[in-house]
Amino acid sequence: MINALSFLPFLIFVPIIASLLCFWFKHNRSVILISVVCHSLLLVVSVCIFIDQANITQQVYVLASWAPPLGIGLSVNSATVVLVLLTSVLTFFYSVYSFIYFKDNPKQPLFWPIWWFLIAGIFALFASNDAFNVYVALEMIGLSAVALVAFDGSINALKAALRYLFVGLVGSLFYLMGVAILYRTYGTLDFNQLPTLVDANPAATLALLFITSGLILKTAIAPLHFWLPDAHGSAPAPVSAMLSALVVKCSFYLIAVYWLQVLPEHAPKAGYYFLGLLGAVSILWGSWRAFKVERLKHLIAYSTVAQLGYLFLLFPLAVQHTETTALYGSTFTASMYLILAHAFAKSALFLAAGDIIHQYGHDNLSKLSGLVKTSAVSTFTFAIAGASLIGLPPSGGFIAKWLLLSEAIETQMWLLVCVILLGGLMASAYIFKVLNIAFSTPSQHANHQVTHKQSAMAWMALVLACCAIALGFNAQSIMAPLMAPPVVVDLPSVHSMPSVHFMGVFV
Amino acid sequence: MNWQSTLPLLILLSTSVTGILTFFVSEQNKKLRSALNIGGVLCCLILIGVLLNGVFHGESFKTRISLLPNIDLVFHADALSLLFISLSGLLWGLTSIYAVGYLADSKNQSRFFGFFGLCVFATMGIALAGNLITFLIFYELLTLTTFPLVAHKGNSDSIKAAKVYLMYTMGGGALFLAGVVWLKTLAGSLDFVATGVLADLTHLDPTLLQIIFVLIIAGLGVKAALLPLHGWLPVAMAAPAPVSALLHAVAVVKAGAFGIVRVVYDVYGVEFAASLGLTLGLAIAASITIVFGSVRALFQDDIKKRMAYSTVSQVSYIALGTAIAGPIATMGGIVHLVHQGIMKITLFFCAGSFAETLGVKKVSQMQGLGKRMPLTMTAFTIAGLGMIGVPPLAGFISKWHLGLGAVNADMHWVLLVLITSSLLNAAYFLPIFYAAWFKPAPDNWPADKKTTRLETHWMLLLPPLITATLVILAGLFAQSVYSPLSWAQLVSSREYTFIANTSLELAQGQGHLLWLALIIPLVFLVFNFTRVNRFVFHFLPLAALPAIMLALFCESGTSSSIGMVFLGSELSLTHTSRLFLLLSGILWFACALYSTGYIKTESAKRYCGFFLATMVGNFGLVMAQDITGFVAFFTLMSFASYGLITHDKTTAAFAAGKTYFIWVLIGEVCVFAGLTGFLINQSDSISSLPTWAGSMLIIGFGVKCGLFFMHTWLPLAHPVAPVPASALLSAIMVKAGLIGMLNFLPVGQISSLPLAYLLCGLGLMSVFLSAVFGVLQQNAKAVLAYSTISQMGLILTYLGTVFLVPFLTSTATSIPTDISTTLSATLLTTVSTSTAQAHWAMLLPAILAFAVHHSITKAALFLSVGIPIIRHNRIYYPALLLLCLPVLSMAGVVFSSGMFAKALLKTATYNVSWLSLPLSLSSIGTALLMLRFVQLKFRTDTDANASTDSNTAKNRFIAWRRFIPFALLCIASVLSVFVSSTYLNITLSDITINSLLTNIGVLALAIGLFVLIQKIGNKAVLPAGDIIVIYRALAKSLLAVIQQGCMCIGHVYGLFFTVLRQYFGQAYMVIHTWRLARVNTLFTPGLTFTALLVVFAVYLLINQPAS
Amino acid sequence: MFKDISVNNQQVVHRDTQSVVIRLSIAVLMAALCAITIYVLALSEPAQPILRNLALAQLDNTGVDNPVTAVLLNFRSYDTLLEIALLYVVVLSLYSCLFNPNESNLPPLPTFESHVIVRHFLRAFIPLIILIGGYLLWTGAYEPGGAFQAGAIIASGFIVVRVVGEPIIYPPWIDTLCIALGTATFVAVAIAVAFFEGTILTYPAGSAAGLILLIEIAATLSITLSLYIFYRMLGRL
Amino acid sequence: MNDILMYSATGFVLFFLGLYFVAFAPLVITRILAINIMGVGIFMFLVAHANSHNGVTDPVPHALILTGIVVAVAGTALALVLVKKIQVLSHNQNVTINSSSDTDQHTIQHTEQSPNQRTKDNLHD
Repeated sequence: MINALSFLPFLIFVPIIASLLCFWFKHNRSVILISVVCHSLLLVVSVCIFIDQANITQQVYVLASWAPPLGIGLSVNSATVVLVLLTSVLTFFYSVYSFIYFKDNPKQPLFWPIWWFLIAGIFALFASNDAFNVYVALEMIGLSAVALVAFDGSINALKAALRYLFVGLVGSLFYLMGVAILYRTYGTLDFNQLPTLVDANPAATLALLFITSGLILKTAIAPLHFWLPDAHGSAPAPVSAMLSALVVKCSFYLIAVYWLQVLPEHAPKAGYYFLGLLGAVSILWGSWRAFKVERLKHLIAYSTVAQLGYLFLLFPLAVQHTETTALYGSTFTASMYLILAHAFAKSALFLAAGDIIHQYGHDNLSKLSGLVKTSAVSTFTFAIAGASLIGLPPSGGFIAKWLLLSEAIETQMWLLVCVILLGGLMASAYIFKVLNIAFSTPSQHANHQVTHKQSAMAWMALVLACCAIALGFNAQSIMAPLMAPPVVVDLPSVHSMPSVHFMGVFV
Repeated sequence: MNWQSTLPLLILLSTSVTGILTFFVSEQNKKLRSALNIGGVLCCLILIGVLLNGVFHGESFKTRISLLPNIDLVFHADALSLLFISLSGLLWGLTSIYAVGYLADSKNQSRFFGFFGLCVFATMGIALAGNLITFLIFYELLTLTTFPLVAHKGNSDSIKAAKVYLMYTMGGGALFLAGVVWLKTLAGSLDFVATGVLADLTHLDPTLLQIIFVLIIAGLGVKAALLPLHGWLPVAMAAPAPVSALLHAVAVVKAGAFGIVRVVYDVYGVEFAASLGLTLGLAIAASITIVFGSVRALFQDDIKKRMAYSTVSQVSYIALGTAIAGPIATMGGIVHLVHQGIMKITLFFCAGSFAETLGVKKVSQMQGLGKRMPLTMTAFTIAGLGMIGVPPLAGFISKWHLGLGAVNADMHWVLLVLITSSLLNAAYFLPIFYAAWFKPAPDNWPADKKTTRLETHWMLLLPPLITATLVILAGLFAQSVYSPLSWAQLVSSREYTFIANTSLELAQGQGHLLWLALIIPLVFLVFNFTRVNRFVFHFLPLAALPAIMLALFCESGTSSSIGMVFLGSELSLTHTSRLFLLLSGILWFACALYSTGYIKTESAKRYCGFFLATMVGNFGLVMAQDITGFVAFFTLMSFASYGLITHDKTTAAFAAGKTYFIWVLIGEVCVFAGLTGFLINQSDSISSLPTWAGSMLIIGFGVKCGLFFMHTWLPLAHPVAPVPASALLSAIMVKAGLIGMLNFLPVGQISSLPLAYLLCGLGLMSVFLSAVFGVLQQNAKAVLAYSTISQMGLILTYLGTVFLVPFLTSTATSIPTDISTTLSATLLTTVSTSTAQAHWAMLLPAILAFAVHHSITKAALFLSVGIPIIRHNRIYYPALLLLCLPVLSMAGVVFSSGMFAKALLKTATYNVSWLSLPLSLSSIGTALLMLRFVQLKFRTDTDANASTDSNTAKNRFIAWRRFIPFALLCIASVLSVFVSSTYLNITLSDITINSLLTNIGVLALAIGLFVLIQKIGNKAVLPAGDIIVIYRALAKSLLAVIQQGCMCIGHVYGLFFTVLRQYFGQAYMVIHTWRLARVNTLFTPGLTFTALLVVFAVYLLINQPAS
Repeated sequence: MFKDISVNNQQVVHRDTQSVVIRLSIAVLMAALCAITIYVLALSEPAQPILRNLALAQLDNTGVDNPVTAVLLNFRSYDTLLEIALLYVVVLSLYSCLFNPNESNLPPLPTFESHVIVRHFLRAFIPLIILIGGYLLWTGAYEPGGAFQAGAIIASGFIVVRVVGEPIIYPPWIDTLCIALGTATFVAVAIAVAFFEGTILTYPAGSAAGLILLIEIAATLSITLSLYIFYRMLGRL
Repeated sequence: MNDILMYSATGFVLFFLGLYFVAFAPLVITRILAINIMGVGIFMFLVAHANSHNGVTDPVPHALILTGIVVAVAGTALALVLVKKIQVLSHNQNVTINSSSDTDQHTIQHTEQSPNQRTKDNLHD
């Protein structure tokens, strides 16, 4: 079995190369060619990593062959393997969608380089094993996301982008301050070494506080979520889908890494419960705002805030459950599954919304009545994806909610049980509010001229929604590796590996 | 995956594939879409058929698909799931046919049928679910698929309905999910096991299980429309008719009930649930819902809203059945699952087609619907009657078993709930039938624009008819192997690990001939509705011939019992029933002949219909030996004779008909209650009939016999009915009450003072008072009616004496007793006290003789009314002579059968000293009545003579048809006692001189009194029916009181909600706006009816049988 | 906090709605947090300089004498690569934000005649600046310096010319080429090296210095151009 | 030893000062400057630590700071571009507004190429 570890840097360098090529060869056909090649490469790599994950998760790919504390290592754990696969699959869908979405947009040549760079940033973040490197990756994602949000040039989009930029920068600076404190107190930045060196030192808790507050700002949890609806709302459809489904998850993944893997001893127990509380508040507040808001994309954005709240319930459950917090076990599987289900469902919703806006020219809910007649496919997508969000049985969302619920019940946390159920109910409230509007006959003939053609975009969104439902069935295969704790084997530093020639593998 | 495991999947696949494919069918081509749907339905039904006989032959079907580490999707076909799956499969087929017809021209049908198929897919999934988790998944799927159906029309109120529906079902779903997950974490795998999974998991603490049970039942309760969670059902009526038909009859509501059944039996195990005290709570909740649903239905004017509320109450029967932890009650509950489905779907079909064809949406607009859409209305009526629980239909079977089960489980209050809800059902269904059938149709209905012969599109007509016949079949052939009842038996027996076997006895010998007496009139009845009805009218008398032949040639004791019909009905010719059969055969023959001459041809068809139906009821009544058979024929006869009474369609006829109908219903319910009480006690093997059951029987049959306080309908009905009908009414149908008492009262077995006093008291009062009232009447037939009341009073007084026997001195004169009062084994255990037996042995023949005498003479008298005896008419003299015969015989003049019958009665009750005086007084009274009758007869004939042209040829021909039966009966009236005495082998005591003298003295006294009354009394005019006036006043006041009550309840409601609204404000509280229930002008008899029976219910409660 | 960004009288302003009380309370809160952090840090003593010793020990086989450059371009070269790529992307996003479909028909920028002394002074001054930039680039290997500093200085030279009003005209393809040049060379070197050494970014023994210099030059070029474009684009709106 | 502490303390003070002004500065431009100040605060803290080992400076923090500076530059550039663009767009709008009768400063119409979204209220939420 070839050692997939050597494929790891592919994840990062292939998108950067693609970005450069797209910048240099501007016109359409070449961009399509580059994108297709790169996407297929990424898919192959991530599948190999997923298959071979048993021994990959033990090793670190040392860049520039300097041992980790000094150099930077790339490594993948059981969670990131799934996330990497998810990212490559989803980005493939988004790129295909973007081809159609930006077909007649003059700014298209400028879109692709930034888009590819954003993908590179995401992979860099998932693969990196070094605290400061994570900061750079965060910045990469942040800045390119801002550029994409501001892509369609309207004043609202620009203001939303500016606000998003401020939030991003402040969040990253907080994170940098945390890293600086860590470096000062422990002298190393490597994720594998930090947990071993760390002793009971208040500075570590302080660092954790800074890092967490920075990342919470970037994950848009309840009190600090004000920027997300505007940013995701006014971005073009594929970008908002990417933001909701992946970008926001990256900062959540980081919080999970710091709280569960890197600095578990120093995280005060109250901290876990506080995160849980934040999660619960954001579920309720997000759903309530989603129900109240008028524009379709804002509604979907607020539902992202709500679903992120579900993810944060992982922390109290993890602490309560096994006492030994780690990036595996049934609680973590539940939240990983929720990430998967939410990613597919949310992207389907945003792509469907994109299609609706493409046809109607606006996404103002009050004027969208009778949607089902003009764009039946996107309403159907909306229904299926909504079902997965609410957690109705056949969907992936149901499995995730089921796992979360059984965890909550096992750990006797009745408050969480109520929050989960209430969240599901409120989700159904705003999803069915939209469906009601879709089904109602248009009172007065809305003055917009509606192009009735069922564009390919709607079918793309439908495929994604079906994936969200399909997740409900073969949960077994995805969850098995997550459940089992990784077999801890001493870390052979690659340096000492005999001649693992990167290119040798191909020759 | 071998065959066993793929079949359930195939079934699920067939429905889902049909659904999904229909989505892609383009809107225009209707053919492809309906073909696809029908194809889907057929292949699904075939698969279910294969599954059915697979299970029947003992194969077990189970498929297991792993979903999560230790959670897997399980489908398995046990008896309960088969019951539900066949129900939903069949009704899906019918509803899709109906839907194709209903939505013919509405838009986006592909979407409708797509979701329709998916909804049934979810229901099938629920039915086949093997464990609680699969059930949960399909339960939620059902919500998702039914939402677009409810919101199909897209207008504002269907969107609101969808919203409300969602709010409830989503809330319920969340609770259910919480409960299931919690149970899963506690109890591990939740596969359905026959006697419950949790029973043997001892380590779980009960309080947790109770909380989980409450959660799960709340979740299921939303769909099963238990009380607090039922709000969505009436609102969801905004959906199109096929949706509300399938949803509220089969899919959604049944899923909830089915869920409750599954959870109580297969998850908790019924004994374990009972031990936790859960079933009692569920029973109380279900009962409250039942009563509440019916009360709310009472006040709804919109048809579909009324149906919705009735669904709310009916579904809780199933929950009630499961909650009463007893095998029979379970059987009742489960069989009601099926029965309620077919009945409710018929109601919705009909409601839908009414709305579709005539735009009739409100109950108040349903006048004359019967005429405009007869077939749909009949289906509606059958289903409605079934809902009420009228004996032969499906509803009765399940209510009967529920009642029986409740009594076995000592939950007597459930019996009360059942009765009140059945009455409430009657209260809100009967006004509809009454308005539809008997009120004139408004003229503003669209003319029958369709050229086809049928009243609506055939697709709207066929499904309700099929389901209506299903209702009848499920009721009639309840015991047959393939009926839902036997299947429910299989299920409940599995639950209680005992097998109640009901074998199928086959009739032996030529017992089948007995059925001939019933079948021939039925055949005539069928022909009546075809084009040959003119012949039917002319050959009407032939219908009565088989009965006469049977009575003459079959020897007594032949009996034929068919297990399938009713609950094992049994017809047999006992000694008494043979006599009565002969008597009624002769009378029906005579009256039929008479009516061919009397009834005008254009109204003949309707007359023959009712005439034949009553005849069947009468003959069946005479011969039936088992309770359900007797009650069924008794009901048939009473309802059919209503048609006879109101034949002339005059306002007086309808008024009389209305009173008759109320009294019939009162009698019906009393008989029903009495018989249940009788049966219950009998099952407790204490032969002593509880007094309340006995009095119920007496009152019930008393209504038919015209006992004093219940007699008010008789003097009203007879004058109004056509002559042959009134002759039959007073001659034979009045005797039905007597037959009932003879069959069911334990005459000769026990002696109970209260019963004796009740019977004799009422009898005596009716003897004297009716004589007084009769004399003051203006109408000849009314006088005859009063004389019938007095004679029947006499007979019943003598019957009453049998209960006094132990208190009398007894002389052991042995008279051969071959009276076989043995009822079928289940009914009566004979505990003979020698004295009572002997006394009864003498009294019975006397009573029978007197009954025969009375019916023949009374018939003759009534027929005479139809024959104008006028001077210059050719038949004047012979008619006059013949008329004297019955008059004299009735008055008991010497050598007439009347005198002999009275003599027999006197000898039989020689030891009852105080009886001789009333006997003689009664003969005076009868004589008075006869004189009054003759006087009135001649007065009417003379002034009628001036107007009628009696001497045309046609008239003469008709006169002949009338004259012959009249003549026959007059002669028979004299000879009847002699003939019957040989049959009853009683020796006629010789006529002593002094009896002759007393006779003549009585006559003279009567004539003197009559002259005296003429002088002083001719001014005092008494309206027919005398104390009915009092009853009417009583009813009016009661109505006023109830209306006031409703008003104040309404105010309280309004007040409560306005306060709530101010306090919470509109934004936060989505208040379900309870429209103040508009009390429409209720059907007055309906109200008296309910009032009366509330009193009866209270009496029932106070006087609990000591068991 | 960031709620409403609006523009009045030409100034993009954040119309703050929070009352003074809230602002003061938050300020006090921040001060408290700052005090706590300082106090905590005062308590805990800094860690042993593990990385420093490691870095200094390995310095001689990094091919560069200046430890910072060694760290930047050898030990943590991956960070620097991402960082340069970041700069490249920001320029791109600058293009996308300022994208104006009807670019071609914009009026040409006003060019004004600068004062004669300024013109002559510049003619001598610009080559000097470029020289200093080149020197800085070269000494990066030994003393503090390097691509970023050199790029900044050269760019400032160009900007001064621009400020003075002299239009710098160069063919547009240079723009597209140079912006991406820095990242492209770094990535190319990283991949090429992997062929020989097996893992990415491991410079073969002897050639570390040369490669680092190559990367430095490319980086300087792209940084210079990026900074110049920043200024030019902003000016030209 | 305490001078290193002094430098770290000033670093933190700068950080929080920057944070306050990012939150509450009236002009957006000052906000961008405030972010840079926060960056400087962190770098001050790092530098202070780098020289805390008696004479031999630790190169790693320096490298980190260099990278940090470049990232800060990138961020600031992007922010400035956005602010400038907003200013230009709203200026064009005001011009269009002045031409049309409604001159109220606050009701900012949106420019022609953006779809007919709702006006002011979707700015606040």
